[in-house]
Amino acid sequence: MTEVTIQLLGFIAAAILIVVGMGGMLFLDNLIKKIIAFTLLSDGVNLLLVALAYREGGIVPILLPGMSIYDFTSRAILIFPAGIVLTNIVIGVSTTAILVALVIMLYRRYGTLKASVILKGERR
Amino acid sequence: MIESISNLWSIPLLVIIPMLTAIIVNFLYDKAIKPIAISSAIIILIISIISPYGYHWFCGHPALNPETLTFTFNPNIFGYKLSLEFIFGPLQHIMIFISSLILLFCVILSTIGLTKHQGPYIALLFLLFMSSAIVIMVNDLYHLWIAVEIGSLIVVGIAAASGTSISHKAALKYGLFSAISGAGLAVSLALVLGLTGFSNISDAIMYLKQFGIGEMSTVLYIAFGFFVLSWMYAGGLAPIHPLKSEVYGASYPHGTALLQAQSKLMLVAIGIIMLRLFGMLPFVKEVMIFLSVITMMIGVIMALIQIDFRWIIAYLIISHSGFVTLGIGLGTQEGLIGGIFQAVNDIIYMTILLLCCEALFYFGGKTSTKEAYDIAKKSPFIATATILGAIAASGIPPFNGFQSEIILIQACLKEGLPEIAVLILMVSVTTFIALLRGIYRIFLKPPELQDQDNSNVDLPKVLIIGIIIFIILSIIIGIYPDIVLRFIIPVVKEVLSI
Amino acid sequence: MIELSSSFMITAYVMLIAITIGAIAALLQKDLLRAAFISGAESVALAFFFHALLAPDLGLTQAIVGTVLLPGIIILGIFKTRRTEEE
Amino acid sequence: MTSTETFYEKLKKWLDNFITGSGYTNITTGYITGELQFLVFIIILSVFFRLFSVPLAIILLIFITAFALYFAPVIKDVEKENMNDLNRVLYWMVIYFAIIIAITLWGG
Repeated sequence: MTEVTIQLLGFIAAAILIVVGMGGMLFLDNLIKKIIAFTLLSDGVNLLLVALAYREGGIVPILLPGMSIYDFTSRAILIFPAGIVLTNIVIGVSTTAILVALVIMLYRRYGTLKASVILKGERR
Repeated sequence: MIESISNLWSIPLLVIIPMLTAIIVNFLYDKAIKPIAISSAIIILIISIISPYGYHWFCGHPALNPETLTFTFNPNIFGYKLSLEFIFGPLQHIMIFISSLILLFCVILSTIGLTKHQGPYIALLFLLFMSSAIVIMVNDLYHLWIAVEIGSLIVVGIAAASGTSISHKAALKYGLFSAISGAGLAVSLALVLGLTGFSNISDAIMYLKQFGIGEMSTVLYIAFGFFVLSWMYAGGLAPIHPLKSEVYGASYPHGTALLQAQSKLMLVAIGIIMLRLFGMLPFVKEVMIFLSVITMMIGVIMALIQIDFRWIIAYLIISHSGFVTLGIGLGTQEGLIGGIFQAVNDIIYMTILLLCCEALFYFGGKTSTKEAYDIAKKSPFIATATILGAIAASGIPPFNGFQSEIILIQACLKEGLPEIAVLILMVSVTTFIALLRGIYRIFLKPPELQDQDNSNVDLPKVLIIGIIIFIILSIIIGIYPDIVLRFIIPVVKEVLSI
Repeated sequence: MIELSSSFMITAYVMLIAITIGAIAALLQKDLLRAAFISGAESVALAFFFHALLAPDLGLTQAIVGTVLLPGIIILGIFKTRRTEEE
Repeated sequence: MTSTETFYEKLKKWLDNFITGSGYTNITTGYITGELQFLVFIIILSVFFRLFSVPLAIILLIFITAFALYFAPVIKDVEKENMNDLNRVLYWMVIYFAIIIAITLWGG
């Protein structure tokens, strides 16, 4: 039995979010629902990266005055995934905006939000 | 190559100039767009030609000490191994040169062809070039992921810019999948980062070589799986090629020229990274070869049964990206040289065909084999150019397609896989058949009704100049392949020596 | 110090449950507007989780983006299209 | 019925399969070429089994040829699988993820 840490809980939550989001993107029919599932999916990936950076007994990577730099580098959590997560949040917002715009344009033409009607295959 | 701490000046310029141009052009009025866009495209072309080779670093992380295999937490900045890095080497030189050449013609053609929403469209073209330049220069997983994500968003934008309902649908499908594959690439980035602790690819490979994989090979396989997913998606490999072929067919032909250049660059860059990171795992190369063989054949068979010239070319692009991935998947020296050389050649001859397809838009905009006919009488030049492009695409000497395909066939025979060599020949021949069907219907078939208007159509001069330049490039590379191969061979040797 | 980490642990447990319920509930709603709001609430739980994982800067960003911006964009889309899901 | 007549009937049925539907008119040549290409492709792919064992490869080759000829025209199914329908692509994606999960569970 492994010890339950915050990191493990983070991985579990990330797995749940990724599975639920992926399942929603693959199996739901409504386009807006697909987009909501996409936000859940990107949340899950963010959480996976943040949980990866965590270390037990670590500190927030902010160099406060009076802190020894050796102490800081040996205890601070990884700063690199934070950069990735910030980028991912921003890219997620822009992807959502583009997808919603396309859905609105297609709704005006077809009058429905069902992916099985709008995105049906057709012979050219 | 001498490693120095000073950064190269040209790498940030290659990224920032397209970005700035995109921002400026987006807000400008009609008159000012053309000079600014064209001049900055010319500046990018000049930079890509004259730039020296070197590195650009962004930030540092603790270095791995090879003797003690421990991390050294040294606060001194020079003790850090700089991790996020871009490389401008011979491979980047040739690839960025060709894609910036295509960018220049694309920008000029879109200022002529588009009447409204010119600014945002040209901004998207510049951003697409930027993403492809980043993805070929990158040597760390973070920027690779950013470039793939931004690239797929821009592809969505360019596909939607065409304005028909087919293009909107294609863009929406591609956007939905960009979400899945981008998340997958981020997960695989996280797994590699968690396994090795390095985001720099060279460092991660050094770590894997030194420590071995041991128990963790499952994690590496999952990372490989997600990597392959984003590779398939970005390059349009089977079985999810319908997304990419639809995007190629639905956007404007000159936009497709840049799109296919970008996706070939993505295939080469991600493929080489996959080969370096996961090449020592068993079954990795086999998976890559299998995917590329399926892509080659399915693409060319689907191209045979299309009725629209644009869609024929779209599926042929899919099929020919199978050649590129086949060369990379073989993993030998000849295979890698053939694959990368094929990517360069592919970009060139597909651009000829796509520019000819763009010319059809000036003759009434009909590219379907059912509707368009007898264009050869109106413009013999375009007909000749299309036939030359078809010959180049099907690998007939003295054009460039021949040179790379013969290298690929030799590589397959050396590996003991003569069946794949046969398949390459089959795909080349079928490419010619598929193109010839379209060419005969559109250019040579006599009109059914006699009430055709024989009014002259003025093609833009730039289009003709572009077609001539790319045909000349094709012939020159076909006769003297060494002018491209001398860029590629040192890179391949360096990749295989690590 | 020990109390702080154990309080983070309790936060993480609660937020794990909240995230799970929120994610599933958002996808099961027939009313799209309500689904967007629930996904915003799930983002708040995620922001707290980021805080417990020692990334407060990301928690702040996620709280702003996930509760205001993303549901805002989706709600805009819902107002331009339709509110309920077809059967 | 002599064997020549049955062969003739088979051929006629095969051609009829092309002529009905969208395969008629100006893309019939494309369909027939694609059909033959695909058959050759399947046969060449099955040759790869020789890497494991040569006699089994010969048996497999014969079986695959017989099956491909029996189910002809295959090109219709290939076209259906390559439809730009979203659910088709999603189906392949689900299969892909199933493979990844299988590797995870198997290796772990």
